[in-house]
Amino acid sequence: MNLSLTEEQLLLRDSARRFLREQYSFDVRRQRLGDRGMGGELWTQFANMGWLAMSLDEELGGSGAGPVEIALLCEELGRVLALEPFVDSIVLAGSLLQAMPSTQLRDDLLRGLGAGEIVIAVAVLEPGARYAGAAGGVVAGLTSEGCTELTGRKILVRGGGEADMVIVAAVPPEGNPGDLGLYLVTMHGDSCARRTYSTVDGCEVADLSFDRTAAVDLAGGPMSAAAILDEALDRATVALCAEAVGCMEAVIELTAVHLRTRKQFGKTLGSFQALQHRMAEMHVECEYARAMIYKGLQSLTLPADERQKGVSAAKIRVCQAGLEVGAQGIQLHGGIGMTEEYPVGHYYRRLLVIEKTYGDLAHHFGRFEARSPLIEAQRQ
Amino acid sequence: MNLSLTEEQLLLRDSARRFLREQYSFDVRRQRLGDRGMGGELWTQFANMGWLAMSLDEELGGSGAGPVEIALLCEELGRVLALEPFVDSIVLAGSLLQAMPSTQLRDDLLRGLGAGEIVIAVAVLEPGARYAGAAGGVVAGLTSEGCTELTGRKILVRGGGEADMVIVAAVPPEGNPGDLGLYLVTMHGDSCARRTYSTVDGCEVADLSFDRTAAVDLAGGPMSAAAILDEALDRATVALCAEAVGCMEAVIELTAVHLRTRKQFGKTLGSFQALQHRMAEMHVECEYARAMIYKGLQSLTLPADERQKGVSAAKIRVCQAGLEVGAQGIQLHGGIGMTEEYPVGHYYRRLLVIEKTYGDLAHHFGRFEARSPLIEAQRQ
Amino acid sequence: MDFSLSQDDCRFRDEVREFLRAELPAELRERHRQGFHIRDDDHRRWTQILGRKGWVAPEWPREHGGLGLTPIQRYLFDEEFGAADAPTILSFGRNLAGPLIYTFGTPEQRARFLPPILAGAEFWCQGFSEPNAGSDLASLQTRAEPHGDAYVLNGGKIWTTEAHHADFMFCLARTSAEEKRQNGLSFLLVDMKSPGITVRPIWSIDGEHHLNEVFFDDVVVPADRRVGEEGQAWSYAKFVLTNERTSAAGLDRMKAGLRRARRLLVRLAPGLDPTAVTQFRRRLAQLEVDTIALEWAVLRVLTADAREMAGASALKLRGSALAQRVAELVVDLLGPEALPQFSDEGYPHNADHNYGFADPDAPGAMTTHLYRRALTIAGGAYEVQRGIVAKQMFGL
Amino acid sequence: MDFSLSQDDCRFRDEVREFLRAELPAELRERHRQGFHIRDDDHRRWTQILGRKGWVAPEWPREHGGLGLTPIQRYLFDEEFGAADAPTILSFGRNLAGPLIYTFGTPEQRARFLPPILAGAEFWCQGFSEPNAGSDLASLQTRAEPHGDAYVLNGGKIWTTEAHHADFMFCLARTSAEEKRQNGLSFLLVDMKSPGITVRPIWSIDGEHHLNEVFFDDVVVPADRRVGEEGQAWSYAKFVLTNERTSAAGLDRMKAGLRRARRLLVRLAPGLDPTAVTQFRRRLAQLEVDTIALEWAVLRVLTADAREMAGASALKLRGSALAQRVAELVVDLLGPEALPQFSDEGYPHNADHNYGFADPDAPGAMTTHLYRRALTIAGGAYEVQRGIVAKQMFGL
Repeated sequence: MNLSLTEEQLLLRDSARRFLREQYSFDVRRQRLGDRGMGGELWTQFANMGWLAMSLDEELGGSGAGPVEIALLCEELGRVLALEPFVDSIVLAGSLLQAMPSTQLRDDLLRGLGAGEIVIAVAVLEPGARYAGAAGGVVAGLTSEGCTELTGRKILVRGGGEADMVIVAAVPPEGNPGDLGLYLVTMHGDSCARRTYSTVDGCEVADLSFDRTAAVDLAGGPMSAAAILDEALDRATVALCAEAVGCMEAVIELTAVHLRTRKQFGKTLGSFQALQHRMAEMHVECEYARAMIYKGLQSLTLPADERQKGVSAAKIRVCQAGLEVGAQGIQLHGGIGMTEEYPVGHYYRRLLVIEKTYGDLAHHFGRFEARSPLIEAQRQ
Repeated sequence: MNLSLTEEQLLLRDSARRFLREQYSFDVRRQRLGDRGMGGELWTQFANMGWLAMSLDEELGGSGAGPVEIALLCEELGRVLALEPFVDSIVLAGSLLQAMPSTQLRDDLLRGLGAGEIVIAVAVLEPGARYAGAAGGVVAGLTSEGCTELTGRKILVRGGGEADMVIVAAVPPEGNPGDLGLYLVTMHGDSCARRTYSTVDGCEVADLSFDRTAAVDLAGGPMSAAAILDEALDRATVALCAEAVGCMEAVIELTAVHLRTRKQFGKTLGSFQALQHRMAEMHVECEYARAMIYKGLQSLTLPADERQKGVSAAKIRVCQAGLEVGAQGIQLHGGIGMTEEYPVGHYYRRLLVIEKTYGDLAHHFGRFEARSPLIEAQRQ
Repeated sequence: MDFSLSQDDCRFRDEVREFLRAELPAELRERHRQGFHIRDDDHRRWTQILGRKGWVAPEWPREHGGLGLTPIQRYLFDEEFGAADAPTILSFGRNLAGPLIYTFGTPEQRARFLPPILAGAEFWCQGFSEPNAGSDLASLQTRAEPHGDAYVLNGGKIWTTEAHHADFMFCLARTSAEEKRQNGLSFLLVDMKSPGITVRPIWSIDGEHHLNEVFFDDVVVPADRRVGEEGQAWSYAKFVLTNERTSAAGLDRMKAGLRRARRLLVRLAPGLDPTAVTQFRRRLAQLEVDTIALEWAVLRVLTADAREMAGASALKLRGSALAQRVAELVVDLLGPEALPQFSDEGYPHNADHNYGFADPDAPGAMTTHLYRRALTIAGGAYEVQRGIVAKQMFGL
Repeated sequence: MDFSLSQDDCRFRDEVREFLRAELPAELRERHRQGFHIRDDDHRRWTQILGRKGWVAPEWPREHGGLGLTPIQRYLFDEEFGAADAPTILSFGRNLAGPLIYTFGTPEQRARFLPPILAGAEFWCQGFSEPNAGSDLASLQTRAEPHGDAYVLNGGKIWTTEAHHADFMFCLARTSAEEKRQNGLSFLLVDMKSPGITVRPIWSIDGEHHLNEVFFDDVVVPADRRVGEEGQAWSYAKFVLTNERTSAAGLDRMKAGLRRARRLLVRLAPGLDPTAVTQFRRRLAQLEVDTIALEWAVLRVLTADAREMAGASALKLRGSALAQRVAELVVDLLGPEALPQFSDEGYPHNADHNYGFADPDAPGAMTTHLYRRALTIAGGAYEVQRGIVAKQMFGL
């Protein structure tokens, strides 16, 4: 066992950090909050840096990187609060496609994704269904010609506003709610009604309404669509956790600077013991969240049950730390922390959204408990 | 509405505080930890002070005081960690008997109780049954002559070691587990096997094993035995909560003195901001616990459902505060707080025992929730 | 000790309840229930409705235009507002400027300023915090220099809630450069339309504009707009702030939040995992219990001789943290549907922003959650309150 | 990054597991599982069993009699002890005195003291805390005055775990009166049988005797019993304490507690209210998750270049609080049956104390809970650890 980063990994992290620090200042981000969307210059630069294709096989234009490299990059994206849907479009959509048997379509999609030429979103959530991906809100049917079509509504689809393709979780033809298939919809004028809006962290999402929309059934390999989605969501969850750790790091850095410089009652804030201790707690929370990234990464190498348990544990602990660090960051900043023009509140909002993405605390506690049932404890 | 204490109430509190401060020092208490039992001089003095008969009607030798006066006294008993089973023997047993229709037996018992001439214990708990009073561990039967007899085991009976009488909750003849009757057992040589031991707070309890032990059925009024026990336990619970507030006050006082006098790193502990803030939190916790005594007292004037809900809320909040204040008291004392020879750890242990007496947090949360069911909230 | 309400109090409570049932505009109630801040025009309208009834500040003494409510009646009054989801009147005029003026002001100041507050005709903002002062009010630097029959005000204030709507500000300013810290401060009543005042909006993290920065550039304030004696404002401020100590608990806000959480849990329970229902139920129960404790702590301050209690600070410490936890529970109950940035302006009037999927309780929930982070910062941060308790109670 | 164990490590782990299965006496296992402290005679017996295998301190370098385990092997070794409910060897000889002596001691000191530690023949206690020092070690006042070829020791130590059983103490004493605070301290190896030593028991709130006060009254310590240079003990102490930083996490203690809680919950669930089961289950899950975090924080310190981490303090902060919460959960699961004062001496040998009603998991549970209050006090209180983190990480 060895949890050190390799030279290559350190290099990746450092170059990403440098690039993003230069290209993705808080001011740049605030501008981007105005002109929504990811189709712009930065996404192309991400592609040029090799980030979008990173985890693809070499014949698909990638460099065969794994979850560790993804996590390193996501931490840096979190540090600058990047608005691009890297985790949804690259990690989640990419993992879904990679888990499917190689076909011309699948390989073309992956190549396009990695090159930044096409944008793929993944539609899972449905109104009133919390985190269930196929509660019956979207169902697939067959036309008399045997073609697949989707009807129903998906919500909160990250990047859904400008996606060229959307992978949709839906109840298969003749299936019952809970049965899950994966379908590919090519978006054009009349594919579906989409309405875009932003979540409180400033990221863009869309609601998609399908009405007998033509789709391609993506099933067909040895794994069921449900198992493919589950594993891809776990990969995305670990990446998202790493993003959260990046957010926390940034909050801690901002707060430490604030405490060192700001004066009150004639002393710098940092000379107050109560605030020193709060700062120490924030650091320790973040360190344990970071430790959980390693657990999450290790879990991705385990069989499904253990993977699910480990990833849920990571999501729980990282999000708890994130909410705490984010809230304390605002508290220690005082009034300025409550303002739109200062970054710390933006980090907090992102951390709030992360907690409710791919399952909130309640969801992951339930999942963790279900995979660790109450039976007499045996020596593992 | 007026939550001020009357002159008489202030007088009662002050005289009890003065008496106990003089007569019940920590050293006196430590000696009493050695020679167990409550039959001694102090119990007689409690009787002479009028405390044991306080809430009895005048014709039974009492002064007709109510739950407010009981709470004031119990707070003072908590402040000195009195070992006597005042709440069990006077409040609980007394309330049980007072709720029953007046008979010669009942009136004699109450008179004897108030005069400190007889000691009555109440046996509720059974092995493996948590807080259920009639889980089937003790059942009542009828002899061929129609006399009542009890068989089974009760545990953790406070004052049970030297009680002259024990009121026992048991399943009535022909009843099912859960059905509850109240029975009076006169204790003598062969009534039952009793084994005495102490709980971690140094208080004496006993296990009682009945084997066809002769008993008197105490039922017979308009209220069911279960309802009588429930209300009496609620009265005892509020008194116990007041005792807990007394414990907390004492912990806070000890800790404040410690912080003001003890030096470390060249300064008094009290000059460290982190410790000042901890001290402030202890005080605020205790104030909210105290507020809950008022809520508990008010609840005793309400119909059963509201009473149960209010008393459980009080028990929950007081015990949460007690555990926190007790633990912080030890923490702020450092090493000395961990020792048997210093009082603060004794308070913590008493607060631990109080939390698990008459229902622990889990029990009272369940009770609170059951009386506030999830139905659409109406304007109260 | 008496736990029951007098018949008079019950009658008064019923009268308030009936009035709110009849007079509170439905759309105002709905917006408030969702947790959005009251809009300026709604606030003026609602204050005027209350003003006609004489209920803008019913706890003021009768000689100053109030009803002289007892503390417990004021408590019942506020409680009924909470229970009816009625917006409360902003506290700057009612709880701060008004009592400041009727306690320390001249007869002329009283006559000029009190009636418009009671009629809902003039609104106030508070000029305490400054960019370099935060929770440390004693280090204020805004200067008011005497100049003939007036003061000339220079400097600035920050975190000034509603400054963009207010007609007047009661402003702490330094009238003596010689004295240090809390000495040398005076209270000035500043007309917000005076030349030299600039109000800059500060957008807060809930996406709304409640806060402002206010700049004074040679603003002329007539000398007769100074309240009380020169240099004594520190003691006036303390008096006035203590005066409203029980409202620091925010009890009605909490109860309204708990009702909302309960309503949501009832509605969502069928679709939730049973263990999740049990957990949410327990969180709700804990908050309900904590709110009962807060309520009885308030009742004790109102009706008992609770000299041991470090009053306002203890109430504010628990009240603010509790309000945050209640808002968080509501958001957690909503799950992912709490995440959209619901627009205050857009909801529910603008169909374009009326997210079709959203739970009817979703709008306003996240906004409330975010804005409540300020509860442990504003009006003396959490850390400051703890210090006050430690000092008052233990001399530490 | 590599998440799997090497074949060598797996083999070693299996060997430890097999050894413990075969050699750990059952009654010792049971007492330890209940949470009672190990008794002196049991400790000596068990240490000797391990000594024969060469496993008292297998992480020591080979040249000093250890096996030179890698950090990850030591982690596996300790983990197997925890999983088997095997008592760990008291750390004073293994983790502190031993490394102190082999790192800074003379060849003669090594030859004299290391073998008896490894054989389980001699036991150590630690002489750090003093009555007026608490967490502030730099203010130690015990004096060692040079006198010919020896030091004469006067003063006293407090909270000295196992002093009543120990053969030697490694003692921090002031050898120079001129230098202040942390300078001027030296390490002396003190024979506990020396004339002039008095050991006074301190009973702790769990009703047990682990702690002592030790008085030195003209105790003569030969000069060759000083470790390293005079006046340098502060840096030695820091080195040695850092050396055992991951054990501050107390991971094995935590896992054993979680197993116990899980076993109890499984057994008690049928008799509990279903909502109570759900609540206990969630508390257990939270603690399991927190323990996983602690475990991976430890693994990271052991195998990665984790320079950012304020090492020992971060592990100790979370480890100690977590151990308290685990013990509290066990007690809460037991409910009222946790309350009797179970006697260590009496259980389970003395039938008179073998409370017939008690849940088989009850004895030792409350004792553990109470004694663990010390975890956030001893070895640098919680407050001190937070200060260290703030200073190391942020220079605050």
